[in-house]
Amino acid sequence: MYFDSVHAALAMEGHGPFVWAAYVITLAVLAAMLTAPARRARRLRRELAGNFKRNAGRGGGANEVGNASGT
Amino acid sequence: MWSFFHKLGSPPWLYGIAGSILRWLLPLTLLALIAGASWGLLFTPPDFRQGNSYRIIYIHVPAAVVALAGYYVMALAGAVSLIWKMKMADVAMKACAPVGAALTFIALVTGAIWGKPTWGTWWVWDARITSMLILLFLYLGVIALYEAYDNKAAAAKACAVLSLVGTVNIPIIYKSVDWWYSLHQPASIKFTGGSTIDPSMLYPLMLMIASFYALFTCCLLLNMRVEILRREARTNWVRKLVGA
Amino acid sequence: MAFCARLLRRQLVLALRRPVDIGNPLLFFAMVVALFPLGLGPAPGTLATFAPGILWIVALLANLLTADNLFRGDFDDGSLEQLLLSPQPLYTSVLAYVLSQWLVTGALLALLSPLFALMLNLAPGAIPTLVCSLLLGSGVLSLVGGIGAALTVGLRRGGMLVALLILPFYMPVLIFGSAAVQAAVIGAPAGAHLAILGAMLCLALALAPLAIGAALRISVDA
Amino acid sequence: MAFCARLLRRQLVLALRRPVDIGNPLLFFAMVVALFPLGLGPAPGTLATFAPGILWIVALLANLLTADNLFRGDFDDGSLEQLLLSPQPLYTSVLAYVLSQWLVTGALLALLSPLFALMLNLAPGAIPTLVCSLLLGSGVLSLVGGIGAALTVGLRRGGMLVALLILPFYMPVLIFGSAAVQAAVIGAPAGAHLAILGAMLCLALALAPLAIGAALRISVDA
Amino acid sequence: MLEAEALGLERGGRVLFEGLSFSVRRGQLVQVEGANGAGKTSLLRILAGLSRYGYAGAVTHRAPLLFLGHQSAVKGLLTPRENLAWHIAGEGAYDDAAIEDALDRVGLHGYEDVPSHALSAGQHRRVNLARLYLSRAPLWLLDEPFTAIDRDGVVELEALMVRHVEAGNAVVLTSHQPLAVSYTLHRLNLLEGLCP
Amino acid sequence: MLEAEALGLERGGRVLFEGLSFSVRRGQLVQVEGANGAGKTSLLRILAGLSRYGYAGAVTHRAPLLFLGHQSAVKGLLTPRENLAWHIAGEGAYDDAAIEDALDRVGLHGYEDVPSHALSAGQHRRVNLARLYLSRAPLWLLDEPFTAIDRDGVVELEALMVRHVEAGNAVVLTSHQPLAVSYTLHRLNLLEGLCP
Ligand code: HEM
Ligand SMILES: Nc1ncnc2c1ncn2[C@@H]1O[C@H](COP(=O)(O)OP(=O)(O)OP(=O)(O)O)[C@@H](O)[C@H]1O
Ligand SMILES: Nc1ncnc2c1ncn2[C@@H]1O[C@H](COP(=O)(O)OP(=O)(O)OP(=O)(O)O)[C@@H](O)[C@H]1O
Ligand SMILES: [Mg+2]
Ligand SMILES: [Mg+2]
Repeated sequence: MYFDSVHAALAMEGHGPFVWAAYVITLAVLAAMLTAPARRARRLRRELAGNFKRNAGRGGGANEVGNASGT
Repeated sequence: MWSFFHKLGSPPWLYGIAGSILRWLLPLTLLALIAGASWGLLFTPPDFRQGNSYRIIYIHVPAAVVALAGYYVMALAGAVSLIWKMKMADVAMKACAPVGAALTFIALVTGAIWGKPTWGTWWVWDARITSMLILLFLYLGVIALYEAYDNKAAAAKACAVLSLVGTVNIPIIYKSVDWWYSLHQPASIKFTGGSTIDPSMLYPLMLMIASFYALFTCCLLLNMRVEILRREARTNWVRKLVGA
Repeated sequence: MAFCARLLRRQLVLALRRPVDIGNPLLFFAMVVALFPLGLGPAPGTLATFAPGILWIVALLANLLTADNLFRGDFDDGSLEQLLLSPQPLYTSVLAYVLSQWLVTGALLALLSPLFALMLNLAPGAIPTLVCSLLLGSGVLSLVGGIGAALTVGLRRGGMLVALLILPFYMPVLIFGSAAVQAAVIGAPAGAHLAILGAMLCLALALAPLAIGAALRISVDA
Repeated sequence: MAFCARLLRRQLVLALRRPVDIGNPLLFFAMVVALFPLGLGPAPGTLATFAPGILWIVALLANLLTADNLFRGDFDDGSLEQLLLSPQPLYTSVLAYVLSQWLVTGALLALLSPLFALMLNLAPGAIPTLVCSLLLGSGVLSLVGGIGAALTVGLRRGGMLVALLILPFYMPVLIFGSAAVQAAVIGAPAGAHLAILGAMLCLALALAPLAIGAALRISVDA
Repeated sequence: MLEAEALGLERGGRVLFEGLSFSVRRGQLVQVEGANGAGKTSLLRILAGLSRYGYAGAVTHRAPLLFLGHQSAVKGLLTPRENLAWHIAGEGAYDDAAIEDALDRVGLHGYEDVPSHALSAGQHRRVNLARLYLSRAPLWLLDEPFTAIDRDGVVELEALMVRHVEAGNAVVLTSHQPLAVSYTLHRLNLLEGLCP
Repeated sequence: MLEAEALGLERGGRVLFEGLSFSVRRGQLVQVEGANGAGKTSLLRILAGLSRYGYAGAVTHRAPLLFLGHQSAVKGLLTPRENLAWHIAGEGAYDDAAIEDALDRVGLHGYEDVPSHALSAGQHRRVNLARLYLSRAPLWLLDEPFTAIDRDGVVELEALMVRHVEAGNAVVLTSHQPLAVSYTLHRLNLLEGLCP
């Protein structure tokens, strides 16, 4: 470990705010990037499951598919 | 080889294989990212000229490098989609754009943050920076175009055309911007580091670059899996998968 | 070829029957050029230094203003699908479209630019270079703009999206174009810059019509 | 009044229908702003000098890109004649049209302009004046542009004269607008310029809707 | 409800009609007749008050009117529901349930919230025709309302018009298809005037 | 002249047709049937090769075709003569007298040199229909050709189509009006396929 204390690591001789801000922003963007597909997949699966159920209930007319717009 | 190419065009196969790759690649990537970031943040000595602010390099450079490479991946997928009419290439291309845009954004923001302590200003019209900004525009253009089309099959083809045109132009853009910079202004601002970088800084940087590449792959596969599900919504295998 | 000439004539007739469309970019050009001295204070020295950049930027913006309209009308009234169905080679048809648009915007502006150059105190010796660079460069702009127009013509809201798509591609042209004039102003040879612009034009001439054609086929399906 | 609010909402919904379209104007401004360093050179001093003029030109451009579309769509699909037939007061309806266009171009640009001002190294002290002048001035631009749009919407040809008449009205706005910012940059009071812009806006608010309404009635009959 | 006095119109050097006087009364269903280019649309636009210059004679309105022209006045970016809401806002009304009901009646159930540009040609027109179920204007001026409408749709529309005139209102329409209604149809010939 | 194999299309979550196979042969006059929104226009655009993405199946063309859609492809700023000259230039032909003749036949004599935006709705469509007299394409795909055309015009058009198929060519058209032709009419139902 280069720094002596947590405090020193946070301050980084005055450059702390910049460095940590850069890392935090990056972390936020990466997190959003990684979780976005999962969120979309969950929504899509719910819609599809609902649709299939409804169609099965109607006797397999299979006329409708979720208008999952995919964004 | 041919059969592999054929399999690559098969949505269920691709969906499955992407899943099994992700199962080990994703944890590994996250681990490498954490290791690299803490190594760079806490265990390396400061730069003798820039002090501690240089630690931004461990995210700035990997993000910039992978963002650039990402454009070529996208264009390659676009070419495959147009030439071999492979639907899964459409999917890959569509999945690239948001990831590339996010990485470009990271490179720009971390660069701007880094600029304040080192150059005393958030923004300069430097060649590198300007061309990175243009790259962001290119990515956003692809995303905007895809969203604007209703017929998503056509949207993917349109984006493929756009990204192919982009590949012809990216070298031109870089060349011209480099040239514009050297023409107009003596280089009062220079990137430090480069080849003179000390090994104690180089190793964590290499680790971070590698993990950003892996991260790009992970995000790509994740996005592709969702897109495949969406496109194949009417097929039996998706029905089975969703459990209906 | 005969078809191509006919298409070109039709486009020019259409443009001439609606002179506003031709006049607007020119007026815009004149106004913006007039604005710079007002904004800067009319010190002839400063103006002359920046004249190449100003003239080029304004030419580019004027092009941007008209890019979206290239195929819009023909798409809306169904002429475009008829063109796609006709047995004529799309490559040359597309070229005729772009050529007609270039004639009424880029070429016209290039020919009028000496006038505006004088307004900005550009060194008279640089004027031939200015006209040349604008002629070559606006050709590239029109071709690239055509790609953007073709990609977005099927969408209901073109306008700004076209600008977004094509502006990154406009930037290299701007850089080399203004650099050429800049070089001519300080008396350096501008041949190299013009050669690069010419090379870009050749590349665009070869590839852009292909991209435009592909994009049009996709767009009628949007 | 309720009708007017509904019209305003409809226009805004139309403008913002696709999620990307919200981001488009912002991106567009960023890209056009980026053109200027590329053309004029990246030296911070130069850019700062030109910043007021540049930002004002971008505002004008955004207005020009959208002005022609103000009534075009509604004319082409018959919505405009329905509006004229409805028992609602035309003055307020027209005002709602213009207001909606102003909100998505002029006002948006004005609010975003500080960001771009920083990128162009404009003196931070001049930023409030910049925002004010853009807010006031782009209102005038939208109103005057509306007159032009209304006069030309029904014309299939021969609109040249109209464009010639309307475009010059943009000129004083540009002059006073950029002069206000210029004054603020050198620390002089910009109040007088802003007051003139405000007076122009009041005049335009009072008269332009009348002119637009009359022009629309004539255009439907063209 | 509407009186026309000595209307005359000349377009492009051709006299389309001259000295055309007639009045439309409550309970009348009037079909304007004429070949392509006879001047039916021009007449309807004069009657609606949209054309104000360049014709002879005078039109007096005695009642609010609803005019549906060749153009559908349907915005592609808006959904049918939004389009209708906007249309009736012009008459100062707003009622969500009524809109839903009108869309159902013209067969657009399930399409209420699709952007209108994704509708077929006939569905597009139907959005416009849904206004007939919502409007409170006693006088309807309809320019080729049956364009692009399928057979069932035409039957429904004719029934709707008959109900409207039976309720003491009036309809003036143009159509190249013969109307199949069990109601006295007045024919308006541009050259000969109104014949009962 | 045209073969369609297992065509399938889904729009906005609705299946419009599925597994639709048929072939159009010389001498056939085919009317595509279906209510508003059934998918007739979509099918014709696929047959014409204009829609290329997002449908299942395959279409094989054996002959050049002429497609006239909902949109008239007539430029308001050009005169009918100029419009036609441009249209047939696409087929590589050019013949002034033939254009004049075609315009006469569709009843536009005297309107040859008027800007097209000054034409009535029906005249506008007629400019487009004049192409039928000029085209040398054996296969016609016509999407609601009778829109806005008056009764005499419809009769003429029907006769023209019959002449065309009798000469060994083929016509595929959509129309909500029943055709009054003395020729075997094949009906193409989107759900059931081609029935003779
Ligand atoms: C918004 C501002 C910035 C942007 C968009 C930006 C962009 C880039 C890009 C595109 C690369 C190139 C990666 C490659 O070509 O392999 C890069 C590398 C680099 N940047 Fe930045 N940068 C910015 C600000 C800064 C600042 C302020 C510094 C430090 C003072 C900096 C230091 C570096 C270093 C040291 C490298 C690696 C150099 C090399 O490998 O050649 N950057 N940056
Ligand atoms: N761009 C689109 N996006 C989504 N759905 C669409 C699109 N275009 C058409 N549709 C849908 O496809 C269906 C068929 O449309 P099509 O235009 O083929 O009908 P049609 O049979 O020609 O009807 P009409 O008789 O009204 O002309 C309609 O239900 C419509 O809602
Ligand atoms: N703007 C115009 N300028 C000159 N002439 C016009 C204009 N608009 C229409 N005309 C002419 O007026 C005549 C009547 O047009 P109108 O649209 O009223 O006919 P219509 O009876 O509605 O025909 P259709 O059945 O085809 O709709 C036409 O001959 C047309 O050429
Ligand atoms: Mg008519
Ligand atoms: Mg149809």
